[in-house]
Amino acid sequence: MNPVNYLYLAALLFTIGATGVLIRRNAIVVFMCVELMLNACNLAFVTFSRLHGNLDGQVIAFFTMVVAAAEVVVGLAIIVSLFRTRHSASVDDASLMKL
Amino acid sequence: MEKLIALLIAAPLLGAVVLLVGGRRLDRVGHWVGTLLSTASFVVGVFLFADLLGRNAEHRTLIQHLWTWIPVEGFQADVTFRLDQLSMTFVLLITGVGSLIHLYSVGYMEHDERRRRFFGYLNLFLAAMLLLVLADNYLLLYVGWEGVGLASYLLIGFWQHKPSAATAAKKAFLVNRVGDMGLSIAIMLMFTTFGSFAFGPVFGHVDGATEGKLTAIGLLLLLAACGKSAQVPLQSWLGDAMEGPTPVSALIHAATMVTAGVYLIVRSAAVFNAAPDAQLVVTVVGTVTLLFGAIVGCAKDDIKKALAGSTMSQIGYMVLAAGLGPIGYVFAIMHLVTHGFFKAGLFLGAGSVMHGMNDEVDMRKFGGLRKYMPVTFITFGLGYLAIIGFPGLSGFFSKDKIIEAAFAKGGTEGWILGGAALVGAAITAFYMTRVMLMTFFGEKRWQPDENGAEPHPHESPKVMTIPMIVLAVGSVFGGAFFSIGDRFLKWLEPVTGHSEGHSPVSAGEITIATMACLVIGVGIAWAQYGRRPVPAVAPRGSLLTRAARRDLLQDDFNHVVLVRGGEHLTRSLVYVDHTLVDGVVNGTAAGFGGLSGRLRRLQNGFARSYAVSMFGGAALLVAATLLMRAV
Amino acid sequence: MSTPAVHSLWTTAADRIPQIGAPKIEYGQLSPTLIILGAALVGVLVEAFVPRRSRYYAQVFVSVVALCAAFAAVIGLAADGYGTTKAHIAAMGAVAVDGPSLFLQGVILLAGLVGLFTFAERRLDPAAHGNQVDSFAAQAAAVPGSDTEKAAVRAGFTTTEVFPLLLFAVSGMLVFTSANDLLTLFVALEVFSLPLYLLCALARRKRLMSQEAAVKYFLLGAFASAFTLFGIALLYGYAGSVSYARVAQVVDGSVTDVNPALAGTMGNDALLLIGAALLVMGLLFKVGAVPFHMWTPDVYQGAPTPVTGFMAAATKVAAFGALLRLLYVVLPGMRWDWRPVMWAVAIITMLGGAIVAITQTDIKRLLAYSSIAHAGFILAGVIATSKNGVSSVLFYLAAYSFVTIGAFAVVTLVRDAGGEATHLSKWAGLGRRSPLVAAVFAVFLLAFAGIPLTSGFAGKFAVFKAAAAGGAVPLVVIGVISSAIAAFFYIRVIVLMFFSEPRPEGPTVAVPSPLTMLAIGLGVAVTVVLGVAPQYFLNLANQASVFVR
Amino acid sequence: MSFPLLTATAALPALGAVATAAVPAARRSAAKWLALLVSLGTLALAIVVLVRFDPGGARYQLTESHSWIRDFGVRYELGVDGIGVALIALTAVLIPFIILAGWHDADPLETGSRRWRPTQGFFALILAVEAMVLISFEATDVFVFYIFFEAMLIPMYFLIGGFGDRAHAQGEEAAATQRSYAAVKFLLYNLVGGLIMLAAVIGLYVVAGNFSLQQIAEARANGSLHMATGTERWLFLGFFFAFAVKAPLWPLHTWLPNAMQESTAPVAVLITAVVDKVGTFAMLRFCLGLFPEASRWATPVILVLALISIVYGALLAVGQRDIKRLVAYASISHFGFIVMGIFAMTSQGQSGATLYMVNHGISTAALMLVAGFLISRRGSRLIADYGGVQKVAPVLAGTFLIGGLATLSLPGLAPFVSEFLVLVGTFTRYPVIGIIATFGIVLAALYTLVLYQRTMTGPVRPEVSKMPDLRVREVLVVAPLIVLLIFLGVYPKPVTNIVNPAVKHTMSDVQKKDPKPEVEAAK
Repeated sequence: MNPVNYLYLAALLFTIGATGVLIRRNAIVVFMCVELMLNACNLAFVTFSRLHGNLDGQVIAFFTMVVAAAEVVVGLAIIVSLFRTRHSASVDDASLMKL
Repeated sequence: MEKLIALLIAAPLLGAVVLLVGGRRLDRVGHWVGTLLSTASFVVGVFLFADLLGRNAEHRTLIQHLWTWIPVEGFQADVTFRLDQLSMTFVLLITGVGSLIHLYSVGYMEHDERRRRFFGYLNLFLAAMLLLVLADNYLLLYVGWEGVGLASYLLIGFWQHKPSAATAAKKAFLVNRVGDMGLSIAIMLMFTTFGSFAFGPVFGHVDGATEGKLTAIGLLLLLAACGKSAQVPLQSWLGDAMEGPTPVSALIHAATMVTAGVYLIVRSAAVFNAAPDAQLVVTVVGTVTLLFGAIVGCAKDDIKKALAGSTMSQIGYMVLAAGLGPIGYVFAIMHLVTHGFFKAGLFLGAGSVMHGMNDEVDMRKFGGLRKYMPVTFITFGLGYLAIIGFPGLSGFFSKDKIIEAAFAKGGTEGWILGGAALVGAAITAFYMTRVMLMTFFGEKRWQPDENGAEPHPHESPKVMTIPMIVLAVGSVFGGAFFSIGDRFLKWLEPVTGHSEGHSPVSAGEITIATMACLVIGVGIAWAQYGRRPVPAVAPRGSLLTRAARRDLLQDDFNHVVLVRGGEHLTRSLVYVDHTLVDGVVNGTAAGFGGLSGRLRRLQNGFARSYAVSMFGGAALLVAATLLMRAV
Repeated sequence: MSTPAVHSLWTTAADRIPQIGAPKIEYGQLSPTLIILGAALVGVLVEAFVPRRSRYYAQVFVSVVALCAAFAAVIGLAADGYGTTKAHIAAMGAVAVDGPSLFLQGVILLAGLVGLFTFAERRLDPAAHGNQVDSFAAQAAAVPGSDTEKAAVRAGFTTTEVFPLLLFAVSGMLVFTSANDLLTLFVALEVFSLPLYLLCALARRKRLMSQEAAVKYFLLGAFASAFTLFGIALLYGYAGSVSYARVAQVVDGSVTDVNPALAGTMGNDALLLIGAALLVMGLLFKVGAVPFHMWTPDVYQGAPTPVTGFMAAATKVAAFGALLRLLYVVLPGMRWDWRPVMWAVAIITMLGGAIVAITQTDIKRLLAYSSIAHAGFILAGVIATSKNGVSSVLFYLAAYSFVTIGAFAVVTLVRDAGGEATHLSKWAGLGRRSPLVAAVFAVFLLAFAGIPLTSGFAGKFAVFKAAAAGGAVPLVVIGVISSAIAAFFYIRVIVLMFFSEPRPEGPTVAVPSPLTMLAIGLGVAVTVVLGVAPQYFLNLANQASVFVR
Repeated sequence: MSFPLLTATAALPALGAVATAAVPAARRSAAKWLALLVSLGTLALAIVVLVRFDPGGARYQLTESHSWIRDFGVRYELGVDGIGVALIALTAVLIPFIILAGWHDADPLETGSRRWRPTQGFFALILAVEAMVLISFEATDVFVFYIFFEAMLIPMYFLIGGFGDRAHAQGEEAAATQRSYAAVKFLLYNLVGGLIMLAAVIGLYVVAGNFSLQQIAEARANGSLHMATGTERWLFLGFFFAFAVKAPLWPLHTWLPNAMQESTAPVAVLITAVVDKVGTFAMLRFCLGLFPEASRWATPVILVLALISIVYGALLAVGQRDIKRLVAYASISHFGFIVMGIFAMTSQGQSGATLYMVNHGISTAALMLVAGFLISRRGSRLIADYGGVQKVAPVLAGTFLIGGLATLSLPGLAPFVSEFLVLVGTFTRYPVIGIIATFGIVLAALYTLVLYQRTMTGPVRPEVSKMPDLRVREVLVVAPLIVLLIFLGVYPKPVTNIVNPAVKHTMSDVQKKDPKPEVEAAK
């Protein structure tokens, strides 16, 4: 099957992720959506690497995973501390600062 | 010899500086210092006069160049004095009469604690006036011109605590400023036309200039003259100027400053001769004013205002004469000099009367004063005879000549002008007789004022009467002295030039006519104020009378049109400046503020809406980039 | 995928192994980055093994030494001519060592050093229970207002982890400015972003706001980096490589040997355009350009002020460094596509930042918006696409970063019961209470406003000059207008400080330790020197304005 | 290389400012004396400049030139022509009087921290302004000029906003807000002007590649630099706008009344007599010097604006109820004359304009400072609150009158010479405009005399009955100014001699010749 379809899939996933970030309230979910976007990127990378016939894309995919993992560490730490303070993980509750 | 000219001005100027800067420590001697220095100037004048007489007519012009005043590329103004017969005449008049009035003031201002300052101002005036008549170019003349304006401002408003005085002073200065505007524009016009504004070059190149330009210059000079000499339409300030101390009225607003306009016109003879239209306007202005002043003079009960009206009218005669051109110039000046004598004398007399009557000026509260203050009565009387042109006295000669010249203008103009002059003579006779009668004849009409102080009319001290006597002598013999053998004519001719007009009517006839007018005027006055007693309160009087009392509504006109209009204009402009000009700027600022307030709301604190803006931004970015490639 | 495919993949991979040579790394030329990274790791060890009371000193020592050493290394490299003649690409094409990177690394390191001083400040807050405290939470894990927190405070805990975090961030930035392939770029981006996210959350006072700032920054940052990554993916797809050189070649079409199998993707401009746009967007986010700026005010306000200062200065420098390299090295071939777009961005950024700032009431937010406006000004220089443009941007960044850190350092001094008194109304009459501090702050504000004889003016002039020379006259005019608007609110603050009566309950000005004084003093010195005699630094920027390709 | 005289003249007050600011809070009077001495020292240096300057010599003299910011094409280039010298002298002369007049204006009432040193600040700021003004009169490099032209705003801003009249009608709080409004207005107006000029300056760099007046002039002469007409006009407008704000020219004038009204009299003098002159000076040197074609192109419009300023300013002055506002609007009218003289493009006009800058400086100083003394006595700026002062304080009244007469340019006082020159210069080329402008002299008489009448004459108001006359310090301030007014009124030659050659140069810059009188032409 034509690998380009994987690209479309990647684009689709990316869009889903982005949409999720825009519409979901729960910080965790929002964060998951970001991860989804990253994975979409990975998919794209792998596909392109396949198309180009070089390994760069695949290597990058691994890097991306590592970075994502790091993000998780930091992100969860922040979100958890916020949750413990406010007893809510809603992104919208955290809006002290505005205007 | 010409080195002395500067001294003429320097002496009184020094006096002014010393007296004004000197401070209180000079209070005791101040007035004598002032008088001394003005007399010194007079002496120098006489000295120079003698020198001039010693020369033959062609070489009677002395030039003294002091320094280059304003040297700018293509523009040269020097401080140079020119002493010729014309300015000599004025120098003697100014310093002579001036010194007398200084002397008079020593007595008159005795009880004023600011007497030193008064003399300072008087000296300042003398200096400025001398500068005016001695200047060799119009710009320097302009300095003197405004200088006398300043002095007059200071002296009219000398009693500043009186709001009326302060207002009158301001008014005088402003009205004069309008005239000065004319003078300065005239100077500019000369500069663009002749590339200079010194007498020599300008008069020398008159033939090179178009008549249009010359007419313009002439009219502008006339405007200046109107301001300074209180000619219609700029005459309104003179009446109010009487708020000043009487010596001031005598010196500045009768004898000297107000005649500066006549000097200007005669001095600019060359220009006017080449601009007949301008001359015609001059004569018209003169005629109108001589009637205007005379009429106003008839209605005033304030002795000084009446005399002011008469001054206006007499200067009208001079301007008329000056407007007639070579046939009139000499007589304009001659009348100017004689008028200097008798009008100054009259004012001093009036001052003396007021001095005796606790500064009362309303003639209806006088009456029968001749037995209380004989000297004043006699000197005043002689002045009176002189001004109405009683045969043999100075007014008779000078005014007669002017009327002749007016007729000599020829044609209908001649008849009109001459006729008007005659009528003027009649009215003059009337109002002067009125003044005379109301003041010195009839029974006494003064009552104790509100705090019961009955005025005790008394003769003034010597220091005041002597000047009056001297002036009276002058006003008696001056005219005769000048006219017999045409002394004055011969003296002045080289400067002003002279031509005998051919009058349609002979001199004799005119004299008779004048006499007739004189008799009529005096007669009517006698009928009104001599035979029956004068009412202590003015009767309502005819429409004309009432109008005349209000200076023929001239002030009302000014008030409505200029003052009110001006106030509205400025007020609305202040509003405009605040709302419009400022508003635009503040509005812009406010606009940005509002915009900021609105944009600020986008920052609503919700992370997700930030994400939306990012997402949208990204979309736009992508779209734009693609678009760029597309187009 | 079917199993045989997998198997074959393995085998193919297997017999290629011996052919993989050891990578060649020019350690010397990477030394600045390596020093910082090493020091950061040492910092971690310090946290692990050094007893609590001496940690602070150990950490400060390590960090200062590391930053100074790294700066020395940068100077050394520059002196060796790596900035000019010897400039080349190190680490197998991953990192460029050239003028811009060295210049910006120098700036970042200095900014880091000065920032470190403000981090290490312990005299501002009144000592809690006899132990000096800095502006970071006693124990980040403890819930605000909880007993654990009180206990932590009583025990005199301090979050000394901030120092290694700072170093990690710095190291990331160093790489970010010199990254020469897209992968390195992305990794570096994350390496300096993640520590900053954490630092934002560590305020001692106003912890709720601090945490909120962290969350916002983190989520939006992650969101942005996702876009970046996708952009990178697309570019990779377009060019078949992530190395700048290669991509650049493909972009300007100098590579023609297209593998027919890839005809579909290679040279497909849609990929290029979209990819580039997304990548640039990621950088614009870091720069804080409208419309990707909205995190800036909130984060700047919520984060601990020292962090804000460091962030505002260093992040901008790093991000602009990367942006410059991207636009000048990778994408010059499509200049005509991105220039108009960047025009638009620059314009709305300048105006937007200036206008919204007018009505701000919190000093930190105000500075945030001003930083947005400044981003716009710098973009104007970026757009010039000329050697002058680069040098002017470098100069501007150098000038700007010191002013910013100094300004925020002053903000830390003005305190009342609730910690820093950031609401403008509390600054009323500061000039009467403590003229010196007010005067210093005024100097910074004037520099922001671009008044002559301050570094701000020199920078602005350089940037606008380059832009005008590059034909962007309208941009200059708009820039001038928006700086007039901006002037308005800087002036407002000055008016407030000097011309309004001091409030009785107004804030007090804490007397800081020499550290903060040093930070502020440096800021003032640089502001004045770069304002009065900028020529030397302009020369520096000029020499450093050539990218290696 | 020789002693950098021009730098020294500016550096002395600059250092003096620093020193004054450094004087400890307790030693207030020390600061005052230090400032006074420094300003006198500057005056001495200015006199040296005046002596060393040779009117017949090169166009720019005492030149200094050092590389400064090569990348911006900026050289630190100083040099003075006659116009510059005249204005340097004016500045150096006025500052000591300003300091002396403001001797007590900055004595602190309110209790700030012990480190709050308003007095030191006040005098330091004045000296700082002097330094910057002097440099901008000396700069022959556009950029150098621009830098100080802009930087000048900051100390001025603090002077306006930081120090105001005592005993304000609506109380200190209201006064403070009005002051800061005035200060902000001043700053924003001028900053906007300056920033627009900045755009033009950058444009000039793009076109010419450097900022040196001489180099640009040479480049134009030898044709190596050609400005497209459109470009030149845009740049001209950019420059002119800034100068018109500073001057101030209608309709950009509204900041001046506020600024002068709210600031203390000495500061008001500093604004209108010294700082604003930089604007008109710059028109003469930079607008005409750099963009002759555009200047000629813009002349009609500018003349009309100037004319409006003259009449409008005078009329508004008549309508004012606040003494200082009145003087401010009078100044606007006078600046109209100056601008008119500059753009009439005749020798008389431009010499007159330069002379006018000097004379207006002195006359306004005299009038405004006396007004300040008056206000400080009664604690009110409203004309209506006065009356009959002449009786209780004759010297004050007398000096006030002389100041007023100078303002209405009475012949014999300095302003007359310049005003007449400007009028003549304008009249020779634009008669109608010249005539309308002449109406200004009547209006001037009106507002001056009305002011004098309402405040000084009439019955003595009880509030002023105890008013003391001028003190020695105050006489020391006013007397020399009056002497100067009279001297320059009767003998302006020293100034014109210096100015004329410079004007020749500007005339040749704009390639204009004076129109010939028609009678000469006829011959």
